[in-house]
Amino acid sequence: MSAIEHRSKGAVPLLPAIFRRLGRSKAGLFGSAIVLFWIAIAVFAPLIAPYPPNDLVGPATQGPTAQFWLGTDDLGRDVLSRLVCGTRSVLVLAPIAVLLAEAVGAAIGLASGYLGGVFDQVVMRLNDALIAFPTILLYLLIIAALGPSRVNVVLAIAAASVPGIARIVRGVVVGLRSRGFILSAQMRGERLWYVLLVELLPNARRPLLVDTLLRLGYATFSIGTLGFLGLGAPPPDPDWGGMVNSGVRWLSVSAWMTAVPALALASLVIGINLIAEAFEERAPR
Amino acid sequence: RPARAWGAAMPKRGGTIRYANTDTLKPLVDPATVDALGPSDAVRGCAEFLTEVDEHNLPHPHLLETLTSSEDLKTWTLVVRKGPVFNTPTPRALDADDVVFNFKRWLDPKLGSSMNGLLSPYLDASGVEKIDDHTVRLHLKAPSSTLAYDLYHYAGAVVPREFEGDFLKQPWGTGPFELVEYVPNQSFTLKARKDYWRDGADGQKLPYLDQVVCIDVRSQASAQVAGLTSGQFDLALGIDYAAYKALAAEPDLVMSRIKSAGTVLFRARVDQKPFDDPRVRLALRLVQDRNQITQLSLGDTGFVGNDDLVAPDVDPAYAPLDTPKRDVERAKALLAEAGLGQGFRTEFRYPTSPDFIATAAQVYAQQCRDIGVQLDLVPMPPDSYWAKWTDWTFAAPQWSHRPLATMTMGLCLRPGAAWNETRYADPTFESLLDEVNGIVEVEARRKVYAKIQARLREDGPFADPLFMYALAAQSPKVKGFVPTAFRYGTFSDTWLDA
Amino acid sequence: MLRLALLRLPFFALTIVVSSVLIFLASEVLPINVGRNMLGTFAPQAAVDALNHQLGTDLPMVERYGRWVGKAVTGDFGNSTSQHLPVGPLILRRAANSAVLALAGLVLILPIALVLGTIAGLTAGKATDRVISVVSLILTSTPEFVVGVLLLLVFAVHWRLLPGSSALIGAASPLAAPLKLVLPAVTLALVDVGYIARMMRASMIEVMASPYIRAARLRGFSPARIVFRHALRNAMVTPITVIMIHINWLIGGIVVIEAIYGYPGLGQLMLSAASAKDVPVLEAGALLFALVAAATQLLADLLQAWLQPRLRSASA
Amino acid sequence: MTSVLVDIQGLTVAYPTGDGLLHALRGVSLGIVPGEILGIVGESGCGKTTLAYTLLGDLGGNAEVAGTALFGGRDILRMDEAELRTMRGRHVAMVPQNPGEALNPARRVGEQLREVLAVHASLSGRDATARIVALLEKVHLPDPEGIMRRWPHELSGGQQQRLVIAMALLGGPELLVLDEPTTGLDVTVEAAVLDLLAELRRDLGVTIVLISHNLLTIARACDRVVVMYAGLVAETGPAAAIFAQPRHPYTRALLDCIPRIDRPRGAAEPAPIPGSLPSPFEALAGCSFANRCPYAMPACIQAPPPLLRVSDRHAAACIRWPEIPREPSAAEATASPALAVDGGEVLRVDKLGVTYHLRRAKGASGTLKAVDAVSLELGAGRITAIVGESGSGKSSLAGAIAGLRPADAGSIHLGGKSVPRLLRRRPGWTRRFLQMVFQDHTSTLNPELRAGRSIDRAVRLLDGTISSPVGDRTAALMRQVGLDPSTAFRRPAELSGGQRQRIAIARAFAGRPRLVICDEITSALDVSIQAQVIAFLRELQRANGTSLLFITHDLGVVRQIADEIVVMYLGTICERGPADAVFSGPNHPYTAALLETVAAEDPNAARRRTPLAGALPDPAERRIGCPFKTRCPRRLGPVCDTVEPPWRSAGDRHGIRCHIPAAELARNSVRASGPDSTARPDLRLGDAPGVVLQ
Ligand SMILES: Nc1ncnc2c1ncn2[C@@H]1O[C@H](COP(=O)(O)OP(=O)(O)OP(=O)(O)O)[C@@H](O)[C@H]1O
Ligand SMILES: Nc1ncnc2c1ncn2[C@@H]1O[C@H](COP(=O)(O)OP(=O)(O)OP(=O)(O)O)[C@@H](O)[C@H]1O
Ligand SMILES: [Mg+2]
Ligand SMILES: [Mg+2]
Ligand code: NI
Repeated sequence: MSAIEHRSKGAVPLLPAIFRRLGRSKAGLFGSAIVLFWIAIAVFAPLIAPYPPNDLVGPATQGPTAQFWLGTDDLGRDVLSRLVCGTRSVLVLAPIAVLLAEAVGAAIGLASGYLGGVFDQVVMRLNDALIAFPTILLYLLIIAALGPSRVNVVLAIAAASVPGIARIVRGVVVGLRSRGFILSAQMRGERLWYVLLVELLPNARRPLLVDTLLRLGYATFSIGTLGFLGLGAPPPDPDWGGMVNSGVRWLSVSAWMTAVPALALASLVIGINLIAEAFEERAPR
Repeated sequence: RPARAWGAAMPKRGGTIRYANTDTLKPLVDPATVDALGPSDAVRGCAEFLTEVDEHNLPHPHLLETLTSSEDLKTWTLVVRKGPVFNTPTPRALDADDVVFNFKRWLDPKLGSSMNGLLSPYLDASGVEKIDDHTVRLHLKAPSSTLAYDLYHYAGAVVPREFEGDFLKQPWGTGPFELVEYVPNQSFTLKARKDYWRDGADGQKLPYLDQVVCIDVRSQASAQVAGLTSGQFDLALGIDYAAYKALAAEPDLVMSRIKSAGTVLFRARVDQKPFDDPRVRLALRLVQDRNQITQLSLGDTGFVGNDDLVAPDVDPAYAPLDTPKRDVERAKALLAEAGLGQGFRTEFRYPTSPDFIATAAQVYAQQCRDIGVQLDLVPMPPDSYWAKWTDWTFAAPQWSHRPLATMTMGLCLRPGAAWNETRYADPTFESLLDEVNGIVEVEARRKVYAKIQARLREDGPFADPLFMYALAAQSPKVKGFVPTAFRYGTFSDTWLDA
Repeated sequence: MLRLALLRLPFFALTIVVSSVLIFLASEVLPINVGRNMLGTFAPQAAVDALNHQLGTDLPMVERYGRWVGKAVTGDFGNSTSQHLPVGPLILRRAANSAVLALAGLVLILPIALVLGTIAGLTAGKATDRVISVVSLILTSTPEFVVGVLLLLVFAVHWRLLPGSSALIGAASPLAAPLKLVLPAVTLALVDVGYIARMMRASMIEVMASPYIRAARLRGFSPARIVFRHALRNAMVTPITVIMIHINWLIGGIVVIEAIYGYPGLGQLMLSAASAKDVPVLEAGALLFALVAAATQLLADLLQAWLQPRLRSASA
Repeated sequence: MTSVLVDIQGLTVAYPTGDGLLHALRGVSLGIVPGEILGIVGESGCGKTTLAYTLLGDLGGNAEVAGTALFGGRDILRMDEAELRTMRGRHVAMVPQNPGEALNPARRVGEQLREVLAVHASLSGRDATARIVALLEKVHLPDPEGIMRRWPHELSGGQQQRLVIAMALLGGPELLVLDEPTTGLDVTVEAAVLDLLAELRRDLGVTIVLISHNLLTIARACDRVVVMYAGLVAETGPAAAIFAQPRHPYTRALLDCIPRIDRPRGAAEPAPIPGSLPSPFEALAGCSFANRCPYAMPACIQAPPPLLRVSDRHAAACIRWPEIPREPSAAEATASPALAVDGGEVLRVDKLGVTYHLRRAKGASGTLKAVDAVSLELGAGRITAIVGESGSGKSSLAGAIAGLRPADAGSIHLGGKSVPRLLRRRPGWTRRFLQMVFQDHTSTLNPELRAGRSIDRAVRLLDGTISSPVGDRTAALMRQVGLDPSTAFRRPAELSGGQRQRIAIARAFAGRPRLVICDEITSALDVSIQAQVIAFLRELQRANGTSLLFITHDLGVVRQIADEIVVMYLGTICERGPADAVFSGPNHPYTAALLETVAAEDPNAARRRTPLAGALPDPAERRIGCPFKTRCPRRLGPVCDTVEPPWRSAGDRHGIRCHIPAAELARNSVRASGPDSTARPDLRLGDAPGVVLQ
């Protein structure tokens, strides 16, 4: 194998690689632009929002006017303000849920893949059983059991993601556990935690990174869906999915209430998925 | 009663009416324990009531020939109509024994019928006496002026005495239809009976329709609208505000809007802190801007309520007291008196359907912030909410229309009543309620009403910000259907003008 | 193939057994007093106790599991606590509805997705591919409630071409009113087509870059022959197996679409069972999902083995 | 030059990459004469495959190509798609590097064969079958019709190779290009494939281009050789001439780093080539080999040397070609006799067994005795080589000794002390005592950690004598394996295979172990690098007085380094003894066959057919009698089938496990030498029941 091939396979440091990858792909750049736009909106939300998001400031269900750029909702709240302030919850909750899931899932996958045996069997069967359950239903069940709240939305999304992540990490670990460097670590008597966290975990970074991005998109999507089903963050605080939910029944009266948060949500998910796409892309042969 | 004449047109026979019910088709077990409009419609098609309340809120005897009371309203004589026939395997005529059987069932506390809540304040099972095959006498323990109304309560369908408790197995009654199928949360289908006792305008037996199909559309406003506009439904009962607004522009639909006593309560359990303190409850009433609540949640399909369950223009005995004004200062002062000067924070639960409750709750929560009370809104799927609806501390349940406010009061404000979700127990109020129940004459009743209303506005366990219009939309080809405040789907006299 | 199927059967059974235990344990964890749940808050304690006894909810756990499984095997999942109906037929009817919708969706999804994916994969990097890829990405990223609501607005409310409510009448099969399937199925397809197409594209690109395709080209075969005779079958492996595994989601995971159109599917049933804490329905539904998942997994394995003979002899 | 089939002139190929323009070929000119077997040889990355694909006109859309490549008068580089299609398969056919991957996994072999005929000869049905069967027979595939019904994965590597060759021949091409057709195959299979090529050329008159990085392979099979270096032709000439008298220093160096069994140990150690290939991203000013060349002079770096005519058909791109010596260069001077430390026994393994439990598709589950009651011992400071075909259980044995694979029978003693079979249970001192270097250079280092990290860890955990900081010891170790200490901060992906293996060796020696197991540590490396790695390994071994258990299938390497040799076959030891004794015989028939295969590869030896027919039997089958009975050319008869062969002594510490007496074996041995010596009774030869020490 030549040095060049090694280079193009590129196990170079992760962060610069990330930016290089993004920079090279138009899709990635565009996705980053969208996501950054929303992040900026979230950061400067209080400055941007013309009104307090929960205040009943105008007449109900109005289309855009000079006063209310994106119209008002059924309670006469400013849609723009709610949209802007709702950015925060999506942009905070989705990453928390995903990171939580990645942490737990990676831990389970590492242990189960490396230790093998009965433990692995049990964990994987449990995983299978959980994966058997449609994700959305799992969310719904968890939230129905715990009640709708931001924390529970995070918990539900995290819990439903854990099996998939565990499986990915386990796959990586199983592929690596008989590799020379792991055997070598065993032969020099490394502790379990060292092998798991230092030798194995970094090797799962790449699949985890792509998975995290995809999951981030899906989590954002799911938060919206849960909101739409009325199981998201409880009112009155703005929540995109919830805004769509309450807007749907006014659809034929004023489509703005629905269209604005729906498009916002879709654009954010598209942005995240474009970034994920950039990472999935194979380098052209 | 004879069938009504519907203008010049002669009713057409045949056809299936498909109507959308916005009230969940909950599981149906026993007509006497029905607790929702959806299943009650299925029962109502098959089984009938001793009385009937018309669209003007006036009661008439239905399965009864006559219903007469003694002067003191304590002895009532029910003459059972000859003619109605049960669709039991071997059809059988209705008689006094069936009526007695039904009264005994309703009054059996073990059954848990809401009829018990209505009747038991003035009637014990021992007071039901069969005089002859077609006469039953009721000996009340307290005078009652609401009996005729109470008998039209949706849990009061009359079943034959062979009935054993499962209506899906024994869908028996004297009604115009037979139950073909009942699929909870989905639909039910009724088909016309051949031997119904009433005759139509064409001289033949009612009903005109071959079939009735009811579809559960929950509160999916979009599905309601789309279903009606795309001609999937001929009729929708209890559509919500948004759908009404969307449909109002439809030239091809006949919309109706009937004032009802259907309402949403912001009610608190008086056995829980801090709501055990009447000053706190009053503060929570005073903080309401009831116009804003009504406007935003129901627009012109709602009208303002006065915290007393009595709907103006609906209950004939309504006492026109002044509508309470929003008074934030006084509310604050009351809270301070109650030791809650800093305000407080509490969960506020409500079912997510019908939609207007969520709106009302949010507006109310916004208003409450003015007195430092923070409501943590907990929207709940209706199934979850209603599974434990009497347990919640502070919540916003919907209450269906009943022609007389006192009926609702009897159900929800008497200690020990099955639906007393607030645990309210006030002797003053109770004696007033007993008193009014002994009065027939409207003006006399109004005087007591004034006291009751004042008492509830001062001490009651809830705020009652609004009443809703019963909304219906029907295709012009639906004839002979009169929407009522009850939102009942009764189709004995309905036909389709194809 | 048959041997492979037989070989997989123990795993299939094991998954089901483990799932049943898991489901049972999960339902144990829920703090639900079944009797109280059924009779309501105001029912006297004695009645609740009597009902619990009658239902056997006061027995020790292992015994209850035994009972449950014993009955479940005969198709008896008890009575729904919220619907007062036998769970078995209830679930089956809903599952059948869902299966019909899933099938209708698949009929739309498969050809479109596979064709688009193939085209995109073959023209990777070119304009056609760009367009297909971007559209697929947008479709997969757009939540189904957005798509559903939009379609509803356009086709049912605005143009009135299609029924806006897919609520079914009674126990009738959705096939009796095929028009009602159109909007939900199209929504489902729009949500899923992108996903499958993207997968097909990736798979196609991978296969086209594989040594045996290059070898075929070096044998002087025409591009058409290479695509149809050599690449397609191999490229279909991943998407098809994914779709198989995906069937689970198609049947139970389209709660949102069901909610929008009022379609009485399994998802809705599970959702309302969950909010009503209707344990027997939840248990039976979960078991059904486990069964479907295991069965589709098995099917996917077999299909994969059929498409990829190499896998037939691979050990389990 | 009327009769050239292919005429390539000034061919340059460059690929635009993220790192710049990559020069794969830098101006190659060569002709291919009809009917010859042309060998193309060179280190990895020097452009062999690129050249092969040029011949088929398939360089990928992004390649920048210049020059001409005439095939039958037409320029391949300028053909359009349709022309290319007719040319491919019908005139030029290719057998790509990995034959298994060149077959569509989803279609039956027969179908794929038929397809070629349908496309190129419009032949189908019975005629096609007849033609295919004939060809399959030609490539020595047994039961052609049965094979046609199989799926590609149901064929062994050797069978796949033959099948793809047959498929390439179906279109009746004039030119057959084979890219590394034998890499990854066992020596025995390789020999068979090469024989086949010669046969095909003879019978079908097809012209063959054979690409390999193995000089011995090329030497054995080809008429003419092209040696490539850095995208250029370094030397070209008749095979015999090139090997007998190389005229380019690179060819010379390549020849020098091949371990040869015909040179006794100590006489010549392989001499690694210093330095490395020039970067393919840079333009070359002078001779591409100048930076590694001992003969380089200023003129070399000023202008690239042209191909200079040496003799009629021999040319070399070196201005000093007349000065290149015929004999191996002086590297052997550094060789010193093996250091035999008499520190007693380091490792003793008794009746060790490794069993795998298989879940097989073909029916009920079975067990596979990968290692079956193997006993051996290893003295301090000595190097024992374990050789055997792929699948003979070498790795399993090594893994079991290291404690990485669960042995299910037998005992292991390290330094005289019994240790548990499982690594986890072994006491801490064993980690310092025993270390291992692994086969695959791509996986021996954690791709996500810096290269020096694992040495650091090993030093920290294992090197008891911490007087200096960890970094110093790591640096010292790196220098010992010829690496700059700064290499420690690079990532494994930035290192070459040889560098990585050297780091792995340094890591293994960090704790100054008494015993190091090396499992095929060089088999994935180019010859030149292989020589380097082994050189450093020996250096460390000598410096530390460490014992080595060296596993390899390359007998040449064994010859260079082993003190003792253990030959394994199907999980058992069939012969063992001092290296010299084993190489001089008498030998077990299996060993004899192995030695012969290698001898046959010797460019200077006569070409002989491999005596070892057939493939390794299914190791999972139950065995009775001699494990080698199915392939043994000297099978005695039923006794071999039923009776387990006894150990026979063939000299000082030299044992053979065979029914044939050692003296008899010696008589027929190819390289019979030395009288059948008297056995020393203290010899430990493993103690299968019925040990016969004569
Ligand atoms: N399609 C391509 N794009 C970019 N670089 C390529 C491509 N194909 C080959 N290369 C590079 O061109 C150079 C020559 O490669 P080639 O495969 O011809 O070498 P080789 O002698 O066959 O090596 P090996 O022995 O490793 O097979 C290498 O550096 C390789 O990385
Ligand atoms: N983990 C395993 N499970 C089942 N069988 C195995 C396993 N590892 C090795 N084998 C089998 O055991 C036998 C011996 O394998 P081993 O790897 O020890 O041979 P080897 O001599 O090292 O071969 P190679 O030269 O190919 O590395 C082979 O038939 C192999 O297929
Ligand atoms: Mg190559
Ligand atoms: Mg090995
Ligand atoms: Ni390499």
